[in-house]
Amino acid sequence: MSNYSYILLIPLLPLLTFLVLGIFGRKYFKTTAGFIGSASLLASTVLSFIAAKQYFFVDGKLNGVYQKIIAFKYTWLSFSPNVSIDMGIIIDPISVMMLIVVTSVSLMVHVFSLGYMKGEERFATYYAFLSLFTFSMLGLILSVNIFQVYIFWELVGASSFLLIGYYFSKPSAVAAAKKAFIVTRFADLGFLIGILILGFYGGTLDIGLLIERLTATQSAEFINMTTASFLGASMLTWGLSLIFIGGAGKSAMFPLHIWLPDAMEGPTPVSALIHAATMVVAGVYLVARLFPIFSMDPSSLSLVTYIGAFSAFFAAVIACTQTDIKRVLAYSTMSQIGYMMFALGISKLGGEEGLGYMASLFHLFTHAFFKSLLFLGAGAVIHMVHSNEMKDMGGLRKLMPITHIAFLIACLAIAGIPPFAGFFSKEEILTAAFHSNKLIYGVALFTAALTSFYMFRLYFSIFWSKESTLQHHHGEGTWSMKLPLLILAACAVLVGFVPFSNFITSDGKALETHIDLIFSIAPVGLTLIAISIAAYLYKKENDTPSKLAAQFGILYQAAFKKFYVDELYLFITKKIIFPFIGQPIAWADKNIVDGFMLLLGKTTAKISFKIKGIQSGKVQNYTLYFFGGILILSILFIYTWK
Amino acid sequence: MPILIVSTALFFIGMFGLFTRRNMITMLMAIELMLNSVNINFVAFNKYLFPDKLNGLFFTLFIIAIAAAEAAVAIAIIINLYRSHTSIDVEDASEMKF
Amino acid sequence: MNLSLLILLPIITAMAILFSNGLKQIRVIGLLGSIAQLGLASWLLKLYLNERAIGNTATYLFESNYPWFSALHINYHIGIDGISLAMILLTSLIVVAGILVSWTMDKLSKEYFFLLVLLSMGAYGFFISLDLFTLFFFLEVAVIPKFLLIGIWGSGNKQNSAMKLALMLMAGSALVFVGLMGIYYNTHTFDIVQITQIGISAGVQQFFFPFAFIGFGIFAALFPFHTWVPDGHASAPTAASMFLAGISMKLGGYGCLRIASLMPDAAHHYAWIIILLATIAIIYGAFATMMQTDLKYINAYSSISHCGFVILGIGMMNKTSINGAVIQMVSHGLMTALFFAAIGMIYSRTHTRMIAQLGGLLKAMPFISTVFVIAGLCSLGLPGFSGFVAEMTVFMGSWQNPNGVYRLATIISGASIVVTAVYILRATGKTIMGPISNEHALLGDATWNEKLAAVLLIAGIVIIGIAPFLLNALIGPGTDNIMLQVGKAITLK
Amino acid sequence: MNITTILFYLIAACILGAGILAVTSTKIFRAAIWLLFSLVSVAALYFWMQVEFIAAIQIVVYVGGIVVLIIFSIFLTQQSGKEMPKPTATKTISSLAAALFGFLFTCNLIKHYSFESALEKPFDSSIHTIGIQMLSTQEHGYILPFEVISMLLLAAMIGCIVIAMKKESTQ
Repeated sequence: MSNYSYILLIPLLPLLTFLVLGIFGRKYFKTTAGFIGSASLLASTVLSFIAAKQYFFVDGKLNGVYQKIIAFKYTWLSFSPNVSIDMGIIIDPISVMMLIVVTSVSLMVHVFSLGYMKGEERFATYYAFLSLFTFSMLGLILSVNIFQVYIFWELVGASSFLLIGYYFSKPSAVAAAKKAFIVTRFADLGFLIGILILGFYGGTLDIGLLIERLTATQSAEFINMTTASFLGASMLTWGLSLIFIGGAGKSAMFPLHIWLPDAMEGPTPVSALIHAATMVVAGVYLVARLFPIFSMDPSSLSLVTYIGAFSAFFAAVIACTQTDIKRVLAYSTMSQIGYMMFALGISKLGGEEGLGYMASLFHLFTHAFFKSLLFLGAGAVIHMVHSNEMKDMGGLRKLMPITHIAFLIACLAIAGIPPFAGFFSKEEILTAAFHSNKLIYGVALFTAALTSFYMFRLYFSIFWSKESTLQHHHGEGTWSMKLPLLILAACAVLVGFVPFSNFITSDGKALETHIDLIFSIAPVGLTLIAISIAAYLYKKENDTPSKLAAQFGILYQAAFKKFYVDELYLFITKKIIFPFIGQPIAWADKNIVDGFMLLLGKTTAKISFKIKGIQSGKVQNYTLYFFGGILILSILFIYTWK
Repeated sequence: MPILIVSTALFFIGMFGLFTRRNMITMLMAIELMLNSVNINFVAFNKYLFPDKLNGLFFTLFIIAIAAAEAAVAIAIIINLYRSHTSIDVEDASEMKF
Repeated sequence: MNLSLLILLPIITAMAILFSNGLKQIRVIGLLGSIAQLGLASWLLKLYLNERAIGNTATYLFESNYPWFSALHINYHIGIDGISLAMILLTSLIVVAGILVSWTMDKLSKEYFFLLVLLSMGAYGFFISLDLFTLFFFLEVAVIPKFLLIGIWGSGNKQNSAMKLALMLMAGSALVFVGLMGIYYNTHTFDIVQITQIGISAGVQQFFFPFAFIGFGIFAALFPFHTWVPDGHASAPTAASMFLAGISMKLGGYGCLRIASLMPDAAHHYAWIIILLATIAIIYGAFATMMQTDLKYINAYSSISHCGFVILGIGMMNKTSINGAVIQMVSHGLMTALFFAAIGMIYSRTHTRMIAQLGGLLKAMPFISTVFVIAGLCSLGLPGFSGFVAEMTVFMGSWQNPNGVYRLATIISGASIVVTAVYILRATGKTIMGPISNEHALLGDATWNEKLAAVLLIAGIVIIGIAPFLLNALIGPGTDNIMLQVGKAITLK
Repeated sequence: MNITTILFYLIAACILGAGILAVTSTKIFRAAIWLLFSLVSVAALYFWMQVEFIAAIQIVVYVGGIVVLIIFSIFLTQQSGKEMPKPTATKTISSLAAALFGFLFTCNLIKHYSFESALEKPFDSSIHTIGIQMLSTQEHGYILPFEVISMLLLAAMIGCIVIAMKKESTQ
């Protein structure tokens, strides 16, 4: 058991860069900020690779099961003797895998934005926020205590707010950043209450202890947690589903997905990092981290499955109609995350049924690479064309050869064509779905077809359709933009062959998986058909797509308008919360509560005026009052004092 | 015993006068009435209850003396008031209002 | 170390201010006095810590006791425990920041600084006094300067809001006085230590507790009596609103805590009202803030919502929640002081506090905008700042309360973190981000004194945010002592 | 129903009748005359009670002095002719009610305490005894009040002169 304390360095390096660039960025590191950021990231990537090698190959396995090693633990804030928030680092298959994913993708984004963000005057702050984000994401992965997860969860939300709102002078960017933070914040509320429930009933906040206590069916905590119920569902279901809502908010699942498309306002490398590989995946990671507890409670698992499946299907449908390439990619991310969620949802703990768990994490692993590649490619295209809309792009394959090839590889990977990474992970998910739940399998299949359709629709309309009308174009950007594309393209191809199943499984034991080709004919066949339809529609400039769209009529319009979900949210906030709750309360405060105080003041003034009337200066009144007084006193004394 | 009733009646007549009269002089008269009723009481008590001592009588004597002094001072004030207010109606002299 | 030094020093500074002339001299003396006070407070902290280190477990340390009016058993009994020390540190930090922020106050500067120091002296006295009468005395000393500060140097309809503030605070102290009399009548002593030993009978407690608690509640912006907060803060000058929100609300919170520990039975008996009012304050304050257009009103209403947490923590009557209440007092003090300082800086440059007219200040004044964002994020409850630590402790504490309805109250006050997020982002989005209007573009950034004040407060917030176990260790024994009485009460009932 | 009681009732009727008329008559001069008549009947009551000295004093001081003074002041303020304004209805009713209530209340009290008159002791109210007791210094002596009352009368006299005279000089 070699000492793993050097892992503490991995999150601390980005934090260090954040502090350095944040405080001194503007003055000293005006231009060199990029190199510092990328250098520190490079160091932490190397460290994480070393840690992965050491953990997976050297001493992670103990009689066949991967151990959870707590490298470092320190009580940060103790509420009561056994319930306390303590900061620590946990090394186990999922966290190491995520370490690799986050650090490498973040490195690629850092290198890419060297070229992409060259001209920006707040260059240093951009890198500061980027390293803050990486730090909080790494912290989230390595956390030992649920509250520690919550802490880094909030930090991730805040840094994504800062990054999305980077072009702060654009009001739309500010609104998008606000919306992102508020929606995720709303989900975090569910997460917080989930933690409180688990913490209170489980008696501790430490994840390891919680899993240990809540999975042993005869443990005291488990029994009183399942018996105590509120509005029908047991406390366990409440806790877990609330935590899932927290995760769903961050991973933009169905009800809370509205912030993801708007988050495209931020710079493209940011969306590549945040909305492709890291932040949106945090929800999946959270469910995976607490999976043993989730598996004890079938109802919350079914919630996960159905929300995942529905958002996968829902996003795929909308993606087919979007014209802004970044919005298309955003919805495709949402759909892929939906895949991962329902893969987790349908899986059980233990050997064979744990396939879903392994498949979803494998998909997470591969998806991170090719989705960030797609985003970076889109970034390069936008950098060239200076607009997001598909219409004014086309025929760029000659102008941007490398981006074109990389983009093609990524599209093939995401569509799930055999040699590429996407195929392997999607196959695993489809097999797992096939074994456990036929309905989900059908939906998954159809969404897979839709995915390949909209991906290739995007590909053809960018690189093929009409000849590019661009007069001046300044090449494909420096090597700093091309290099990450190439590396990621390579990963998108190779990563599929990584024997994922014998590293990460639901119970730590290696799992033998085999790709049976017969089973995979159906999905691959469907994807090929979808690709050919897309090619037919979009390869050459023709009006069939608009004709086709007209046929669908209202369905097309609805999908284009994102099924009016945004408008629904806006309606709720603008029409209901502000005028019907905010206004009356503000009014009530000014008039009723304040009014009451002023009323007090006024009444005292009025009373004092009345009393003044008595001093009317008329002698006779005084004598009358005088006599009245005598009379009362005498009656009083005589009758009471007898 | 009936004397007390007479004196109380006189007292309350004087008081009634004091309340209703708007003219200061008539108020003065009312006060005189009240003082007289008090004197009657003193004399009656002294005569019927404590004949051996003469306290009651002395009291009455002193009251009469004081009443005289008081009437004199009151009239001086009234005259002065009359000069400044040209009317001795009690309503007008209400500068001491709020 | 004699604690009266803590009161003597401000008096000396105040006198020195009176005898000096010219703004430069006055503000230098004021600054030196407050820095000396900060030094004294931190030295006191060092002494306190190694006193505790050598195992002196007396509840109150550095006690000194002089008979004041022996006939009425009133004696000048002072001493500190963990909680009051935390409050003293908070006050000294805010005082230094306040004096730094009002560096260019040229209108009647002598009186201005004199009143600021007097206010701080009242607060120091309040926190160290262990005799209810001295506590009340210093409470009164703190009220008068507030009225004058707002009335003379304020803005907007300052006379009206100063009057309202003074009257309501006076009503508060009157109620407190009735409560104290009740206690005195039953225990024939004003000394807190003796009162806890003698203990007050349950019936009397239940009668006098509402008076004292509501009295202090008015200071701590308890729900129905909070209306002085928005007007008072909005029309107060920057330093005064920093003191008002940072210190005077803490007097209320600290007072409520003392009263709850003196009359634990009644605290239990009335716990449900306290919690109900606190939850309303939290949610009501949050929603009301959402609708405000003036920066200072936003911060004032958000202080109501945050002080609601303090009272919620006290109402829940268990160790974690009272711990949370104290941390929330400290963190809210620092946070609102920082927020008001930032607003003051913006106001002194753009001369408008309406968020509609402000925009894109990040370009013109990066430092002030970052301070503004930090203050916003802290009040939002972002981890790494003190707001998070405080709110989470209060939530954990209030969740442990077995009563189901209280759990609902925790959920509702939990929902406030979302509403807080909405109004903070709305404010920051409008003022800091967005396109900058041309006349704001050429405004200058913070001067050295404003930078120092902001850095001081941010340091406080970040230290508590990153290393809460320090503050926890400091106030731990204090809350244990309170829990002792509360525990006794539960068994008693 | 011997002669003294009849006489007593007669005197009482005169006192009360004159009192009421003095208080309610509209012309001020007539009111003064009724007051005179009422004071005289009070003196008669004293005579009936055989306290001649007091009766004499009453006539001399009250009737001779105070009423004359009042009439004198009426003339000074040329009031006699004018009709005095009728008091407002509310005031009369309320003060009438107050007076009646007071009267009934006190009568109730009187009935309550039965005053048994100790007739057996001789009642010697001759001037001789009054004179001796007025100036004696032993027990029951009234020398001190006598001196004080003289001081008071002196002060009253000076006061009146000052008030009345000051006006003259400034006019």
